[in-house]
Amino acid sequence: PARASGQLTIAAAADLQYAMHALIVKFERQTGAHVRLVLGSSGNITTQIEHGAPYDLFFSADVEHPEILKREKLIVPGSLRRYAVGRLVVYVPKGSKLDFAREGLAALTDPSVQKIAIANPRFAPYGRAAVAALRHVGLYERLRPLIVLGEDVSQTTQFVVSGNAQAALTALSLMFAPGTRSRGNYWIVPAADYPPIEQAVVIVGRSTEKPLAQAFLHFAASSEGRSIFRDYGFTVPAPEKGQ
Amino acid sequence: MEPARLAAHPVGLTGRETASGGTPKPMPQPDNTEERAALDFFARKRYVNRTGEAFSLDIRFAVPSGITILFGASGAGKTTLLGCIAGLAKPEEGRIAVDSRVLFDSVAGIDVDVSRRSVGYVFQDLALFPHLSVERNVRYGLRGLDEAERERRIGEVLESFRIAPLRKRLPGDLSGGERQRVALARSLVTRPAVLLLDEPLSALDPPTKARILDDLRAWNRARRIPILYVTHSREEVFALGDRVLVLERGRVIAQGLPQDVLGAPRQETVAQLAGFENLFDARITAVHDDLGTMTCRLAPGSPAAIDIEVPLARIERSSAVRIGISAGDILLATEEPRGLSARNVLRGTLTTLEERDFKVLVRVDCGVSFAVLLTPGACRSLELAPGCKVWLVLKTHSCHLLRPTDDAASF
Amino acid sequence: MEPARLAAHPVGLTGRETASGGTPKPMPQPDNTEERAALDFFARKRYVNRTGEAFSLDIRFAVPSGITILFGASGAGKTTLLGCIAGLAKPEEGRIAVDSRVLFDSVAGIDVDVSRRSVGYVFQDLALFPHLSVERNVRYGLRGLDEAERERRIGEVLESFRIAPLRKRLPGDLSGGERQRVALARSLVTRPAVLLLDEPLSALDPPTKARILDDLRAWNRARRIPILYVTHSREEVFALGDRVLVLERGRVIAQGLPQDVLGAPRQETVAQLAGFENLFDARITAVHDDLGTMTCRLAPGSPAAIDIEVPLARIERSSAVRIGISAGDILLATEEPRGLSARNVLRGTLTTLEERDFKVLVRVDCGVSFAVLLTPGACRSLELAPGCKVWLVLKTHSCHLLRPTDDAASF
Amino acid sequence: MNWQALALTLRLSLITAGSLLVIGLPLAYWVAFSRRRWKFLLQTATSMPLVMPPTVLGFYILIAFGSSSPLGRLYQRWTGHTLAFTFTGLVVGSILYSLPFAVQPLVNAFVSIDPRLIDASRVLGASRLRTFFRVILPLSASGIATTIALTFAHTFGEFGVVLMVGGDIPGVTRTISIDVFDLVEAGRYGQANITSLVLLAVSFTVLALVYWWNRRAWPRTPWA
Amino acid sequence: MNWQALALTLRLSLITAGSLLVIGLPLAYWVAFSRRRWKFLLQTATSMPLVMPPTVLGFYILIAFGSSSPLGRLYQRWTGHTLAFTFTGLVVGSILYSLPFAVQPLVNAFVSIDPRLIDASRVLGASRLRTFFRVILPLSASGIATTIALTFAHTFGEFGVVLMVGGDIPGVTRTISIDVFDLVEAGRYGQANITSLVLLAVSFTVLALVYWWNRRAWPRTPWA
Ligand SMILES: Nc1ncnc2c1ncn2[C@@H]1O[C@H](COP(=O)(O)OP(=O)(O)OP(=O)(O)O)[C@@H](O)[C@H]1O
Ligand SMILES: Nc1ncnc2c1ncn2[C@@H]1O[C@H](COP(=O)(O)OP(=O)(O)OP(=O)(O)O)[C@@H](O)[C@H]1O
Ligand SMILES: [Mg+2]
Ligand SMILES: [Mg+2]
Repeated sequence: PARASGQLTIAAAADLQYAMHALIVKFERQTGAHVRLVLGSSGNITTQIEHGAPYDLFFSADVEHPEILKREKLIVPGSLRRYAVGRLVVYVPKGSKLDFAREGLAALTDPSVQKIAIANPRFAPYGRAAVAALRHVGLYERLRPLIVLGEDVSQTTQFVVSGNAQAALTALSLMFAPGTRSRGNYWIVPAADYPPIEQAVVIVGRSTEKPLAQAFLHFAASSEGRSIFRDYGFTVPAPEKGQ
Repeated sequence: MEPARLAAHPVGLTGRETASGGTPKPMPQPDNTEERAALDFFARKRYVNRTGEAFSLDIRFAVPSGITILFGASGAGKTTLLGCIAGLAKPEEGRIAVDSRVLFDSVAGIDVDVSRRSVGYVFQDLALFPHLSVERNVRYGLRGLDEAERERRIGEVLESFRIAPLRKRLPGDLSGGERQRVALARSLVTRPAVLLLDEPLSALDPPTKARILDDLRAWNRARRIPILYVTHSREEVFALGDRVLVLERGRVIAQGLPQDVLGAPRQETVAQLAGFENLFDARITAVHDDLGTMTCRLAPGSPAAIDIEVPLARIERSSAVRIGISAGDILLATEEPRGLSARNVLRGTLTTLEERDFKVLVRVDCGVSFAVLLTPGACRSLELAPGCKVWLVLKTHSCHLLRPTDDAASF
Repeated sequence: MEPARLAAHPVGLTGRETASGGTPKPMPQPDNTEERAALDFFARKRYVNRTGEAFSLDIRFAVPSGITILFGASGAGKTTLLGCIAGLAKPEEGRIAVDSRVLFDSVAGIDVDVSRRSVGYVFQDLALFPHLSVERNVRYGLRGLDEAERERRIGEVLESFRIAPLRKRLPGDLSGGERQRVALARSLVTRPAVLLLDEPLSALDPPTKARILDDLRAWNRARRIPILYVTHSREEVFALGDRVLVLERGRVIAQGLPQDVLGAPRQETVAQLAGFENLFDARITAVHDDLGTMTCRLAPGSPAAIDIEVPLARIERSSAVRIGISAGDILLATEEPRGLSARNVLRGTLTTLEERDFKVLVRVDCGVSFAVLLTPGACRSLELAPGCKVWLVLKTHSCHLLRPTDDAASF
Repeated sequence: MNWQALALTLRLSLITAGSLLVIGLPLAYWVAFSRRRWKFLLQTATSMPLVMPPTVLGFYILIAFGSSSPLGRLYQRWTGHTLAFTFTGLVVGSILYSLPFAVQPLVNAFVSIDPRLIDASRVLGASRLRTFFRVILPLSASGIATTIALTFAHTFGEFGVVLMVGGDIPGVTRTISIDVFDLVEAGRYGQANITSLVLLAVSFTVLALVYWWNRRAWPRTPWA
Repeated sequence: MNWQALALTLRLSLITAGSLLVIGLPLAYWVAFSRRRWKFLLQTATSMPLVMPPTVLGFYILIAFGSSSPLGRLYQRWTGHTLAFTFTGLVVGSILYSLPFAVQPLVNAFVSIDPRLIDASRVLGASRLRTFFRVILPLSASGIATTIALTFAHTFGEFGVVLMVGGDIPGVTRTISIDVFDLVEAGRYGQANITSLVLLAVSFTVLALVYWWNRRAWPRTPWA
């Protein structure tokens, strides 16, 4: 399929959008290439790639989905790489009396909390992390009746934004959204409370822009790229050897 | 208006009085409502078409209870008039009262809801409910009665209109005439305060029609409500009507007893509607006040012009008029008649002879052509044939002076 | 079947021949189609209702071109018959051919598509296209003609049916009679090979009807196609019909010339349809082969029974029969008539007198009650009043022997 | 196979379809018979829920339910909890979401009724209400069937709004469509296929019944 | 405001609505006028796309387009690329998705036509086709308006199927509804509100025009 050369299509998990925007702006300025960003859930993007989506790069919100693609030999061999680790936060509406600084997650047991939103742990990595964190502090069974599920972290956040849930366990990377920040406060859940939310990237096997994709990956792994990830709510692991 | 003259001795038309099978089944007889109902009508209503033409109704009349025939050319406004009474068409201006109950008054701001007008209406297009059986169509308007009474009434009316065997059918499975009877039954069973019938018998065969006319007459006798009855059939006018109202282009142009209005029409359109076979342009040439007659020249200007005597009327000498003569009022003789009271004896030649419905229509050329209606028997005994020399005898009073209407073609 | 006797000299009914305003506008005259078209019909068709009742049509007839009147009580199957010809109703069995073109043949498996049958059909319920103007309704069936010709034909037919001023209107804005005229124009303009008219004039006033009948007669003369015309009006039968087909309950019970079928009906139902005012139960008491008559006792068994002479027929002595006599065929005299050829002179007392449509209906009790139709003039000159002693004169041939039908009430 | 979700969805769809019939009938009646010149604007307005992406619609509904909206606060003060994440909330959301299908087919059915029949009913003394129930409604059978079928099906397959408003709580707001979605998202295609098939089968049965019932309405063709 | 996406969506909606009219008319005709006893089953089948959650439907469409399906392979061999992630694919997906709205209102419109009018047309020599275009179609104006309005609106607000089948490629498959969705997801509520309003305004205008046009169809009430 003929595509304008120098055009890169990146599919990324929704929680990455601020980080990706910043990265792309910088990358385009440096290389003069044109980059299109497609956002979606990791599961959706995986399905689409399985069915021939014209994506060059896939920044997933987890490692499982890139692994699936790798097993199906749909990626450029050896291109799978963990690029960042997500961070879980508790997001509460402005004016919430909950004091997480003092009580930690136990503050969620306050009677004013009627609903707690988390992402669906069946497929959303932040959902699994949220469950793990609650389990870690021994509150999962107790809080379970209060839990409502969002399809992804964004929806989870929206439950609080709209004033229907009193707390949401969501991604730190979303806290940079203007609408989110202005409507609530967040508290970062200690990284030790849940297994790391590792996020991986792959170059799609049928990409026609593999060199450009490589270039973008390089840029993302550069210190400039890593600092952007950090700025937008991720922890970035030490660079892997050989990539 | 006088009370019905004809309805004073209303006898069945045909079939029923004969020895044939079933006994006549009377209409349901309600508890006698003795008060005198009347219809007082005044309305102005305009339609303006997409195409810019306008039709305007401007009608005022008052009739006592009994059957009033609405007669008029196609498009004269009969259905619109009924619509105003039923409340389906809203006059711009007017006052409509039935039996002193005001249904509509544009000045007083009264506009009684359609459903509370107690109107029985048989639509020209019937409007039977397609999803309800015959019986349920008829039952539709009956409310607030106990079940037994309702069943009784429905049974009666279904019998009366000979549709009892069809009671379970849907209207879609009925013939045109059957549908018409259902529509009639549906509107009568509610015992309305005023009855509007828009050509209710047009699709019926003569015997059925005769039986239903009998029933309607009986109903009318028993109920004494105002009934407006639209028909184009002269036969129905005379069989049913206590009075006639003739409409033309949204105006009442004549009203009165059927024989007065249709028997001696004073407008040409009425004459046409009434079936005057002979209509002539004419000019008054002399006025004989002493004799109570005028001399009138038919086909003035033509060399074949002939003079006849007509009844005296308030009209100027040499005015242009029209003369209408019913073909049935002309006598025909094969020998010159003598010593007759009739003043008009015209000589002519028989041109054509045409049999029609137990009658013979003969045309005689006396300068102008006359149509004359004879019985087949008379025809045979006089041995009439085209070419015969004959005499026509016209009584003065059979010659009707007609006011010419603006436009002879009434539609 | 013989060629039309009446249509041999078809002259306009009323109004048109008079000196009134506009000149008669003839129907569009097509290039003369001289071949002799004919309709050959045989069909069996059954309806079974939800309610289990069945109606079955079982009809076979053949007619030459010209107007054939379908006459029959409401629900007799007239519309169904037309539906079979048009291809809208599908017979279970049958063969239908127009002018030797087979439209339907259940044996040969022929069933020509509705749209290719070249049928002109005016539906009982008209079925005008509500979204098309009058003009476009009329234009609908016209295809494959050049524009000018099409415009000409449309103009002609609109003029002919006096609907030209309405050409831009939608059917919803028309009165009932106006709609009927549009439907007629729409079906005639296509110049069909067979014309089916289901009560096409029922909603028209007499003058309009007369004009359109004239046009139809002219059309018929010019085209010579088979035309089936459903009507309940005796007047239309005689004015139009070359022949009549009387249906009852899905069967043809009589056919022939109008005057033969309706003037001398041999079945009671036909007599009722034809409007025989006098119908009597009777018994043959004597057969006079030499005189060509039979003696017949009316109201046998009753003390007031009277004998009359009727024409000889193949019938047993003492059979029960029914006798039909038209009220117009009876002569009335106030003095005992002498030296008459008529064999039946009955003495009676005048009981009632009823004016009807320029006629007077008189009832005379001669043991049984007779209805007699007189002219108002005769009535006056004879100074008739209830109670008068009068004589009735019945010509033998005016007494029609009727085969009693199974059930006198025909619906 | 999540039978609980299936039962829940059936319940939700039936309640929604029923409620929408009740809401849609008067709305459609007004649109069909009002003489207002601007009535087509109302008609347009009732179609608007279709135009929004379901999740976005859900988001706005959520805001309307939430404590920042007067309506939401009122409800919360009254019942002590938010409408969101409850079955009732789901019903409200679904009703809004499927409103267009409730109004439009009914409007069409109403306007295609011969107005003479309505006249006839009124002349026979029937009030507008009686006319509505005895004439208009029975003659609108196919419109009603369509409304029921479309609203039922739309709610049955509903997902965006339900997800947003319901919060995916098992037994309360987890519908079968969310279940399928979850399965697909989780990559459990086998189970997703089975659930999809059941979902299709059940709704096919319901719709087939509705259309079959409608098929038996009074016939329009006089010719056999 | 993403004008490119808006233009794309308008184009998609119009093409989809148009195509669905073309597809829906014969289908509806068959359902309305066929004498088959099982025709209600086809009618039911056309409603099935409604029953699936859009993303799941999109998922199955994606599979059908993909190289694992014979259909998808055929298309790929023919054109050299897959239907998915192209505008054409989007159109196909949207057509499937909105099919129920195309068929049902038309069926209703068709069955409510007085069959005598069809008889009349046929007797006047019109073929079935001519009858369809000259009588049935004009008399189904309100059904057609509804079909256009509903399919247009449904596609306009379409999201699940589009996202799945189209892959959200700017200028090719990114529709305005995905844009709003993305904005809401991204928590840019202000921009989301604006886009939602534009989306509503545009589709309101289009639908209002459709209903207004329909309002001017020939009138049914003979009484002024
Ligand atoms: N909605 C309408 N808009 C415009 N003109 C109309 C409308 N309805 C009726 N008319 C016109 O008003 C006139 C009177 O119509 P109406 O139906 O009252 O006639 P009618 O006397 O009942 O005729 P018919 O005997 O043919 O039924 C006709 O010329 C008709 O064309
Ligand atoms: N679809 C149907 N199902 C059952 N019976 C029917 C159906 N259509 C007509 N009939 C019956 O068939 C008979 C003949 O109907 P048809 O319409 O041919 O009568 P018609 O002679 O035209 O009567 P009319 O003069 O009243 O129009 C009637 O008894 C009618 O009830
Ligand atoms: Mg009328
Ligand atoms: Mg009939």
